[in-house]
Amino acid sequence: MAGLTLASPSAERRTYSPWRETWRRYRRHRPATVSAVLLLVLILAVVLGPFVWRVAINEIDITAGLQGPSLAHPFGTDDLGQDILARMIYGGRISLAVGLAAMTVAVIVGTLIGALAGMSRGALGHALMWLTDLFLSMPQLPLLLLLIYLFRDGLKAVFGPEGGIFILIVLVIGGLRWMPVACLVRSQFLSLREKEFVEAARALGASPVRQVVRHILPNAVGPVIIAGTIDVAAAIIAESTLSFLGLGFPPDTPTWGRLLYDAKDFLDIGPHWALFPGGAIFIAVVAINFIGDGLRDALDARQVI
Amino acid sequence: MPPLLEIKGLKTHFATDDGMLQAVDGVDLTLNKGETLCVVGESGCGKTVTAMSILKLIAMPPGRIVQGEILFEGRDLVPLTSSQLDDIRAKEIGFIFQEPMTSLNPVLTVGEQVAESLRRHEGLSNKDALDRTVEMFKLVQIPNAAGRLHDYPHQFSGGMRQRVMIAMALACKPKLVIADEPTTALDVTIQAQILDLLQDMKERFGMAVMLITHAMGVVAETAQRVVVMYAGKVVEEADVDSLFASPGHPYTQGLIRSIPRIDLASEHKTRLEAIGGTVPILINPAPGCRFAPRCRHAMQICSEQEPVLREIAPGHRMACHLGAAP
Amino acid sequence: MSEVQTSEALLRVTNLKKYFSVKGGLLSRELGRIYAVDGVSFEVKRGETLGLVGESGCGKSTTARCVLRLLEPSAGEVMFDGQDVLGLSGNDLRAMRRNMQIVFQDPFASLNPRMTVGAILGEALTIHQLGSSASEREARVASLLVKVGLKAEHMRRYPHEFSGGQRQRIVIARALAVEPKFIVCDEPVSALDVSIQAQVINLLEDLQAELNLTYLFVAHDLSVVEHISDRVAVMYLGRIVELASASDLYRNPQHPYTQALLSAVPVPDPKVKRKRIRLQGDVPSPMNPPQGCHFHTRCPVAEARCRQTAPELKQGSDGHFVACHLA
Amino acid sequence: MGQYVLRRLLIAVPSLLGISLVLFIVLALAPGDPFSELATNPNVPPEVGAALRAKFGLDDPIYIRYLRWLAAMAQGDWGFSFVSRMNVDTLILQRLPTTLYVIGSAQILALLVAIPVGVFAATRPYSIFDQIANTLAFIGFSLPTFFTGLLFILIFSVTLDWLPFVYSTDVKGTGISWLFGQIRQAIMPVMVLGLFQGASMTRFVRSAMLDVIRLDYVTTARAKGLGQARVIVKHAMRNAMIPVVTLIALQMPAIFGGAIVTEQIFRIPGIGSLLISSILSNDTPVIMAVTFVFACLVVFFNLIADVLYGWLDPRISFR
Amino acid sequence: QSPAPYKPTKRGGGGPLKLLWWQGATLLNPHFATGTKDQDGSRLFYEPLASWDGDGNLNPILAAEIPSIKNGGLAADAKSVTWKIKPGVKWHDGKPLTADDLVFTWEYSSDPATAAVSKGVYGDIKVEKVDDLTVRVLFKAPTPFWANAFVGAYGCILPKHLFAEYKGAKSREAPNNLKPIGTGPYKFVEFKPGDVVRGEINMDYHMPNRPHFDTVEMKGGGDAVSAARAVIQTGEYDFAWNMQVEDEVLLRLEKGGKGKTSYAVGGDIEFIMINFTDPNTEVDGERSSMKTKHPILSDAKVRKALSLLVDREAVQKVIYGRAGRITANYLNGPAQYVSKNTSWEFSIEKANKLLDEAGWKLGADGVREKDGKKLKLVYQTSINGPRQKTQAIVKQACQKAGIDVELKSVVASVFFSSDVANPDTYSKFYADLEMFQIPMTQPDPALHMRRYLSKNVATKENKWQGQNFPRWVNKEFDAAIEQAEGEIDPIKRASLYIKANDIMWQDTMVIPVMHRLKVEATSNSLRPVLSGWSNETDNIQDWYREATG
Ligand SMILES: Nc1ncnc2c1ncn2[C@@H]1O[C@H](COP(=O)(O)OP(=O)(O)OP(=O)(O)O)[C@@H](O)[C@H]1O
Ligand SMILES: Nc1ncnc2c1ncn2[C@@H]1O[C@H](COP(=O)(O)OP(=O)(O)OP(=O)(O)O)[C@@H](O)[C@H]1O
Ligand SMILES: [Mg+2]
Ligand SMILES: [Mg+2]
Repeated sequence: MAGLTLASPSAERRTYSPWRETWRRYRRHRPATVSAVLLLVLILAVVLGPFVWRVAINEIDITAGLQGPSLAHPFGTDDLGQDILARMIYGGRISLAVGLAAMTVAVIVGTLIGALAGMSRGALGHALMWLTDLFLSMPQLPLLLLLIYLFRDGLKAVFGPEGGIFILIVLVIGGLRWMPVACLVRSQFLSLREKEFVEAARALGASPVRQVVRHILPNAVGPVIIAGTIDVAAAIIAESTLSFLGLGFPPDTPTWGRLLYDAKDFLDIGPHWALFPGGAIFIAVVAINFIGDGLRDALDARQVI
Repeated sequence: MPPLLEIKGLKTHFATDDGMLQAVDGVDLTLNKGETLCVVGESGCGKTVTAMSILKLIAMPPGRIVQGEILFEGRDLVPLTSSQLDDIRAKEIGFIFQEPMTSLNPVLTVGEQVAESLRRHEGLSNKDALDRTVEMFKLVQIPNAAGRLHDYPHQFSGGMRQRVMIAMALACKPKLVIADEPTTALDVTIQAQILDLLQDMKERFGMAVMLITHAMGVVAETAQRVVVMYAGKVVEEADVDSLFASPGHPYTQGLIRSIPRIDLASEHKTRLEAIGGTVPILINPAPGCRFAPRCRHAMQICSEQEPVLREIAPGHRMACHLGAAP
Repeated sequence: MSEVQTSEALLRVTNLKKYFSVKGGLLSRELGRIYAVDGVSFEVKRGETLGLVGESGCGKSTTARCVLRLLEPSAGEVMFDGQDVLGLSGNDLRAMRRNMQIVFQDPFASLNPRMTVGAILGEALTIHQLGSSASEREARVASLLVKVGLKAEHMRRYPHEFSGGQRQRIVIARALAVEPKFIVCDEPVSALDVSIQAQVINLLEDLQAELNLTYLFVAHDLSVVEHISDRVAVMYLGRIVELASASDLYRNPQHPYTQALLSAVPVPDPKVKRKRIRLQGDVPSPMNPPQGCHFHTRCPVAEARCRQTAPELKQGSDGHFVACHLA
Repeated sequence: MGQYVLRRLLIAVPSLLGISLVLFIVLALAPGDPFSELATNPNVPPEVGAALRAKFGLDDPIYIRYLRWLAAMAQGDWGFSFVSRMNVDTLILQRLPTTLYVIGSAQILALLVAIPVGVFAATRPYSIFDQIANTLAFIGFSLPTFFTGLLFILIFSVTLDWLPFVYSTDVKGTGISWLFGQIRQAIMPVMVLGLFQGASMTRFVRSAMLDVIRLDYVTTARAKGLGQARVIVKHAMRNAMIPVVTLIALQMPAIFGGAIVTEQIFRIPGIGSLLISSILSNDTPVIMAVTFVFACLVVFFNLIADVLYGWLDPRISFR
Repeated sequence: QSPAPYKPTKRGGGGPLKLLWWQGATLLNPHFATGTKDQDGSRLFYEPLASWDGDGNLNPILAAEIPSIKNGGLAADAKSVTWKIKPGVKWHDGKPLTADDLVFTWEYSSDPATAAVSKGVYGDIKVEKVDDLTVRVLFKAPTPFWANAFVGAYGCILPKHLFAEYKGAKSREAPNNLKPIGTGPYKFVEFKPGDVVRGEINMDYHMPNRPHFDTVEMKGGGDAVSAARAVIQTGEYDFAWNMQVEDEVLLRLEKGGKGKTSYAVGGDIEFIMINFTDPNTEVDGERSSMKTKHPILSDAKVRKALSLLVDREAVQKVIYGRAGRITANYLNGPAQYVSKNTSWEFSIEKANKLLDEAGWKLGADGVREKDGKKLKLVYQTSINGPRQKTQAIVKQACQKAGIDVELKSVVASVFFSSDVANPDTYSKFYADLEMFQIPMTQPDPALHMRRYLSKNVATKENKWQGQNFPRWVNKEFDAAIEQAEGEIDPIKRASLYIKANDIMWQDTMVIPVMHRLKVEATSNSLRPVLSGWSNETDNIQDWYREATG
């Protein structure tokens, strides 16, 4: 009707949805792609490992203590002769689950608080930002130590020795890491809510919930995902540091950090004992960080919005 | 006497994720001493890249001058290294950028930003350089010049910032000033001030000006000669009067006719003549004339063979198959 | 001001004010105010296009947003189709929104990059429950796209796959989706290239004719405003200084600011040599606008009284309003 | 400027109050008994522990204890260590300089590594150097400090026998040899902390530089013929430092966390190791004071960051 | 164990002595010392009248001689002891040491307001001055073990002229709490709580040719393994305290050759305690109440079976090594008190048999059950590497015998705390089994054994301050102990304690696991004088360095 025929957009070039576009860009980040595969392998190993490697994690054989890698014990044994591979498979589930769950907690809490602060213009927003600042200045490691000290037994009573401490560690690590996410989400919200497409939705009569859910959140997830990956890595390190300071999982729960802690005195006698869990932590953390880096490139706001 | 600046067959390409982007793909132009040359064209057609290529100010990588010569006073600048070019930058060729907001360093005082170039090229002491800066500020009509020396860019309005930019570009009295859309970001009343000022300066210093713009109005008011670019190529070149009087290329014609004209306001309103379609993407462009898909007069040959610049009248050149001898 | 009112006015804005407070310091005290819109009155008649021009920061967009209640005005009255817009809330406001839509300047920021064109257009229909079924809504979206010169299959594409001009068409389609009577166009072509600009202007004109739309057309480019508008209002620093029919205004500008503005517009014809009125200095900050007539600091003909009292917007001959002591 | 700092300090007060309240409550709820060590000793009659509990008012309600703490704090009384039976402030003041020395040196090392490497990498994005620096940075902050600490000890102390791994407060000798001793014993902890910090900082610097380098004013500077080095140092770096300062300030709590671990490993008599030992011996007043000092330090460094920010960026006015 | 004779022929000249304590001293008043680390630090400066040597004999320090019946020091009725002080001893500030200082020390410590940790030692006695260099300690009842006050760790004497004003409630304000002035071989130089204690040679020391070292430094912090490394592997330090480290690690470190480990035998016992009351039933707000009986463990057969399931050999081999001796006795020293009537064994078969006899039948899931109840036990201990490993070893054997053991480990500071509000303390014992170590702080069994008297049961009533955590009541045992405590004849007294120990063994009321030795790391050239009956620094004046390491 406008009396015009237009060439179809962007000629014949095949283009994709923003997410596929992101994936396409992500795949070009070599280390990130390799890391994603590595992490997947790690996850598969700890999930499926027990079906393949059927050695009990607490089978003591003191005659076979501190043996290096062999066919019977591919990762060697610890001083009680327990199979390190089996323990690592078991502990890896916990370590990785801690990372993922703590990240989930941090992201959910952070997004909620950030979104609330970003959408409200009044006292609530100020109060939430003050709270965020307060938590940012909180000395975290000491608090982490104290909280775990404080609540572990109560939760243990309710959820069992492993479940309780898992929930606690996840909540505490996640609960002390939401602030960056909240800041990020808030600043995203502050800028996005003034964006013209949000204003257009408002002009169309979209409710605030709709504006947030359909327009603001989907555009804010990119940075949140990146922050989330960093949180996974940080939580894994935090858990191992806690174990290292003797305050993590119960001694008979062989998380990677715990294994490392147990092995630290045997570094020069049985280096394999520390090397494998240490290496696993390292690989997981590097991989996750690289994935975050790849996502950052792929989701770079400048290129999408 | 050789022209001040002569660009021959310049090709500047950018490596992008999707392939080679041929931002500038064969640009020829000449600029004589003391002349004002306007470069017009749509956004993204390569005006800035052409200008930046002269002093190798494009990001390299991803950018690369693939081919061509840039003769400044007969000397080819293309093979020079960045540090060799440093002696020409600002000293021989001054630059004024499009966005006065972002083109000044926000954390340095404006005085320092002008003075550092004087210290570098004129070997002045700090004090002398600042004195000269005050002079320049007065020249570009910054009120209370001496007092504002130690102010930061954010304390200036857009128009004042552009004056600082002009002072900076002219500080070393270059032979050529390249002004890349110096008024696009400004309001009309301020735009008029800045254009007047530029004209003023040009006359005072007797330098040549290469003015990049996309506003035909600005071209008509300031240029002596005009180069029209489309999709990385020069499509037409003429002196300003003949270009407006008899635009040859269909793109130039469309460009002139698609703008509403205020001076004709009293006459009955006509429908604007729009150029349909959109600007082509410069990665692996289709063969033939790049304007062909949007051209009203497109012929078979247009999508097969690339037209070359040819003279259609003295001093008027154009790249179009239309009216060319078969 | 009573003369301004006519029965055919679709929109009437009276003495609209919008201040932004600048906060800072401990306990975020109010440090100052930006007088973005400082008492603006105008009306838009059914089926006409009112142009609103002025320099950057003079309050054009703020006025437009206040009219749509995308911003809450600090004072004033906005009547749309006999209804007090500022008094509405909840569902009434939503219903009102069906009648008024907006097209923004930046086609790249106006479309949610994570929604397909179909979803963007469909959302408007969903919110106002237009179209009973999904397939019906899809059909409507398709026809909207065709109406603005795109193709139905573009529905499944994402905004980043379109050029600026095409995006602006999608934005217009979105505004049209709810079948409004009135569209605010906030610099709809400023971000577009000249060649594309004409396409969009033509489209807007065609749509107006076909759908009997009313436009408030905001721009800083006088030639564009002159081209598209029936009447034009000139704003300076939060106030309207002159309002007249387009041809009248260009032929016979009364306010010194309008005169300077017009003379500053470059004309794309080297043969036309005009005398330019050069304005001195910059626009003052809206944080502390000058006393009296806001323009007196730059006015070539200012007198003492201009510094003291602000001139009223007074009607001259046949609907030509000027706010100047000297006019 | 002075007013600005004052205002920032005033804003910090409610935050610190909030933090102290949270910490106090957590501590009050924490299990354990500061006099537990007495309990294991059959020689010590249980009444002694009970008498001490009563003496230190451990059986009062929380809010009374908090108010008492607050009142004492306001008068400059940091409390009394149950375990050392001495004033907490003496205890902390003895150790604070060491912590600041180690953290400070580590931070300087981190900056010395991060700024040149980050800047250089950013000027040549995706070059070999950039990729190597990037990969190393990733590895650097993916290795937990406790692990690197142990490795360093094994390599440099045990195997090579180059460096001592027990940090001694007073180093023998005078003049140069004293200085040498101080530096020698700080090398490992400072490296562990500094490289960990430096790794993430390198990433900050690099990305901030990348953001700045493509800005228009850098092109302007190049158009002035100033030369690459000058353009980078004078025009790009200062602007790139602006976001980096904020990011480093945000990292402060993590830096102190890392310091706790390193102090523990290398027996550095800083407030971090004091914290761990007081947590283990349930010395509540000391835990409270040390965590609070950490919070104050974080707030203080944030303040410094704010001031720095304002100094780097003239657009921020100290109004 | 007999120490080499002291070789140095002159005072000083030994250079610095560098000691590494992985827990640094936090205070330097011996009467406030919360742990041996503090006692060790104070002991560099303060001295008692006498200290214990490796064989459990007294060794005079400030005493002119050790009281005996022969020299008239010991009263025949065992109700008093008279100490003679070495003449001419001077405090570090030059003031002479007199009987007044001893009397004051007693007053100071026994004042409840002082809240001294040594109150247990001085609270029930009286000290009177006989003359300037003689004091008499008076007991309420005949006391066969008279060498408690003024001996060993709590025996350190404070200078009256510096502490007189700071007795009782004001005790915490004494400036000399942090700047000790004693009579010891080293004079105070510097103290940083938890970090370092530094001293320099006392040139006026009252023993000839002593001390050997010019300065002493006691550095604190870190962990045991790295402390061992610093002494044995890198030689940065001369001596490290209390190497609670797997023996394997120590053996490996010793290959480095710069140092070695030394051991001192005392009476410390690592054992598993059995709960005789029911931890899962609450009576009057108290679990493990005396009104209940443990549903499983009150059966002696089950207790015997458990004892059979503790693979002590494995525990020693993998965990304690040279630092532990397998034992079936609760009382392990001094030699005259050690029972030879007991034995231990590890046998899953026998345990199975006993359990079968007790009526616990193997269930389908491999766990025994009786009357529909599973044989499931909670086994708690403090968090500590060797303990968790022991737990793992015991748990595995129990599993093989059809006992389901749930391991629980509690942070040490909670486990050993006297916090009434906390359910996880060892004195509450809300578990079926718990394992820890009881140190024997003096070479006399009285304190060690009387814990298990019926009257010492830990209950809610006494705020769990009773020391009989198993809530074990045995008339025969009570009688034996009570008789022993009034017995002056050492031979008869010893046989009564052996009898008491045997009763404990027969009833399997505790399961002794390991008789633990003190383990220290020393550089090759250092000649420390160590004793299992005293703290590491109790004989510091006799330490020296052999010229050729
Ligand atoms: N650093 C770069 N990397 C990749 N592509 C680039 C780069 N710089 C410019 N280009 C591309 O080169 C083309 C020409 O850009 P140029 O800036 O010269 O256009 P222009 O004519 O100056 O447009 P405008 O009027 O918008 O300033 C554009 O398509 C642009 O996207
Ligand atoms: N949300 C806001 N908070 C504070 N000040 C604002 C806000 N929005 C606009 N302003 C100020 O109000 C004044 C008018 O702004 P407005 O956007 O209406 O101008 P405009 O005429 O549309 O300018 P332009 O041509 O640049 O779009 C400006 O000085 C602007 O800085
Ligand atoms: Mg450009
Ligand atoms: Mg606007």
